[in-house]
Amino acid sequence: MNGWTVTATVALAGGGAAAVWGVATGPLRRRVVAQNLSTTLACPALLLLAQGYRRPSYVDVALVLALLGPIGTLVFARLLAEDLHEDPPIGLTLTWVAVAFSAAVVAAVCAATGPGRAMVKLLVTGALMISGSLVASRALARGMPKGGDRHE
Amino acid sequence: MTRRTTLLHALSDFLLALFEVLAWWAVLAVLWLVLISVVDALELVLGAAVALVGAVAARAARRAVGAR
Amino acid sequence: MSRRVRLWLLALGGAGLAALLFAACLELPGFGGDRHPYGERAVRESLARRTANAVSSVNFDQRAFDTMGEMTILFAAVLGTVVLLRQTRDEHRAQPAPAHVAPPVRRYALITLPVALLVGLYVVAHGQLSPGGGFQGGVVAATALHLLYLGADYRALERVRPVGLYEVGDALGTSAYLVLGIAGVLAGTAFLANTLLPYGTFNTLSSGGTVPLLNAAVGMEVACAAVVLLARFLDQAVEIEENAVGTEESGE
Amino acid sequence: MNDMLIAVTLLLVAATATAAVAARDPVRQALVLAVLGVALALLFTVLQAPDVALSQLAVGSALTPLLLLLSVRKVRRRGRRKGRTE
Repeated sequence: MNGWTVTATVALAGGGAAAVWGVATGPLRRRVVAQNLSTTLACPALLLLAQGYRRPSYVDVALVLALLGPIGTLVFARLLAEDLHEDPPIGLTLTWVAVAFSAAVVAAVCAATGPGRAMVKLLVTGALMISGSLVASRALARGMPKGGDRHE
Repeated sequence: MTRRTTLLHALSDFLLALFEVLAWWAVLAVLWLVLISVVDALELVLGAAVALVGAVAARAARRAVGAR
Repeated sequence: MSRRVRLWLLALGGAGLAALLFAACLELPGFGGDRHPYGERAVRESLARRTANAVSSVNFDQRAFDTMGEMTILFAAVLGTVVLLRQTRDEHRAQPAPAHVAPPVRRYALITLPVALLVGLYVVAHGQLSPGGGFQGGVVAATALHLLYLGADYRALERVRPVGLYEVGDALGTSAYLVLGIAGVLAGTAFLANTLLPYGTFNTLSSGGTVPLLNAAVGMEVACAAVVLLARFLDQAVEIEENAVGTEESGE
Repeated sequence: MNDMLIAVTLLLVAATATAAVAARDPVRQALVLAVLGVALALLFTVLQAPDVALSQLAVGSALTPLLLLLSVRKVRRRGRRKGRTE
């Protein structure tokens, strides 16, 4: 019922639909990118919701997603490395768009929170999300050992 | 002479390890301070302990990856 | 019983269940209202015991017995997995070759591992204050360890993960929960009753009586259980191979 | 507006869950399940249940995909070995 939740609704309606479409259809290389995109988008949405509901403790949910979301993408990158080597992912532009959106949301929420430990927590969450998302897309693009766990 | 150098090596290794753990401990303790909402004595004690666990884990992980 | 009779029985039971559920739905409070008979009572009780997170108060105080059942289910499931996925006589272990992960990914894994571990333990410790608790934090902490497999290889993970110790931790966490419950009986009240400790100051770490201790027990149990579970799956997927047909000892 | 937010997240969950049921290949299903976990976490947060959202995130984002993909790898490796010996 305020600007924060309205922004979250719009972002989830647009980005969420794109992520679901991307992950449910098409070749594997697009699906993994869409999976990474979904977490990169959900994290700022959760920060917006925490701010919109005025519940600072909801930031913990975004923090856990910022840590575990990229780990999930790394799982796919690691265990699907063989398939992804033959057919490396494309469409990483969308990931950059989501990262820019994350950065903008973190900046806006920080400005609304004001200086203090709460702001540093938001910045840490944002830094983890952005670096995690970029590293995960790097890992998808031939960043993992090709043979998987080949034996000696 | 050689014994002295090995002793020195052991000492420098120990100091490096101590430095690594202490650096991680400081970073993680600050992170704990950022995460919590109310600061009191119990929080500080628990934060220091948990940060130490994290620091030891960080060094163990780095060594496990480095030694091959 | 013939197939026909069985189908009729199933249809009858299904129709009865559907009718009961429908009748129950008619009596439910409206969607999204801020008044609920159970909610009001639960919140009143949790505030009386100075637990800021009412969900934790329900899970680890008012209905702590249910949580014991859930924890035991996880324990039994992991036990079953350990038995099912053990290395059998016609299988052998093959060491995987060292893997070469891109340097930024490896660096990210090494930096994120302690951070995720700290966040997991933070979530466990603050279950009585903010969203989270033993289960959530335990899973986060266990996942953090496996960054070593994702960012390097299985050998690196094996170096920092003595599975035996985690099995002991799993059992210790489960028994700690039971011991805390029995302590209530010995103190003269009831099993898992929250009367052992003072309730403390609202919204501080030491509030809520036994809730933080039960959270810690569950956190330990869940973290160790997840590590053991994943260890069995990783062993099977990465190391354990069947011996070639006809040879008892494969000499690879 | 809050109703709108609930409607959007509910639709996301419904669409992803349908896609997860429709996927035949376990690998692709694991990908859809990971997204379903995130969508469910959003729905729980919107319905003011952050504890459940945290549980869903903890289990659904990394642990479940890892278990699923490890099982797939084991099955594939066995298939490959069988193919070699025959």
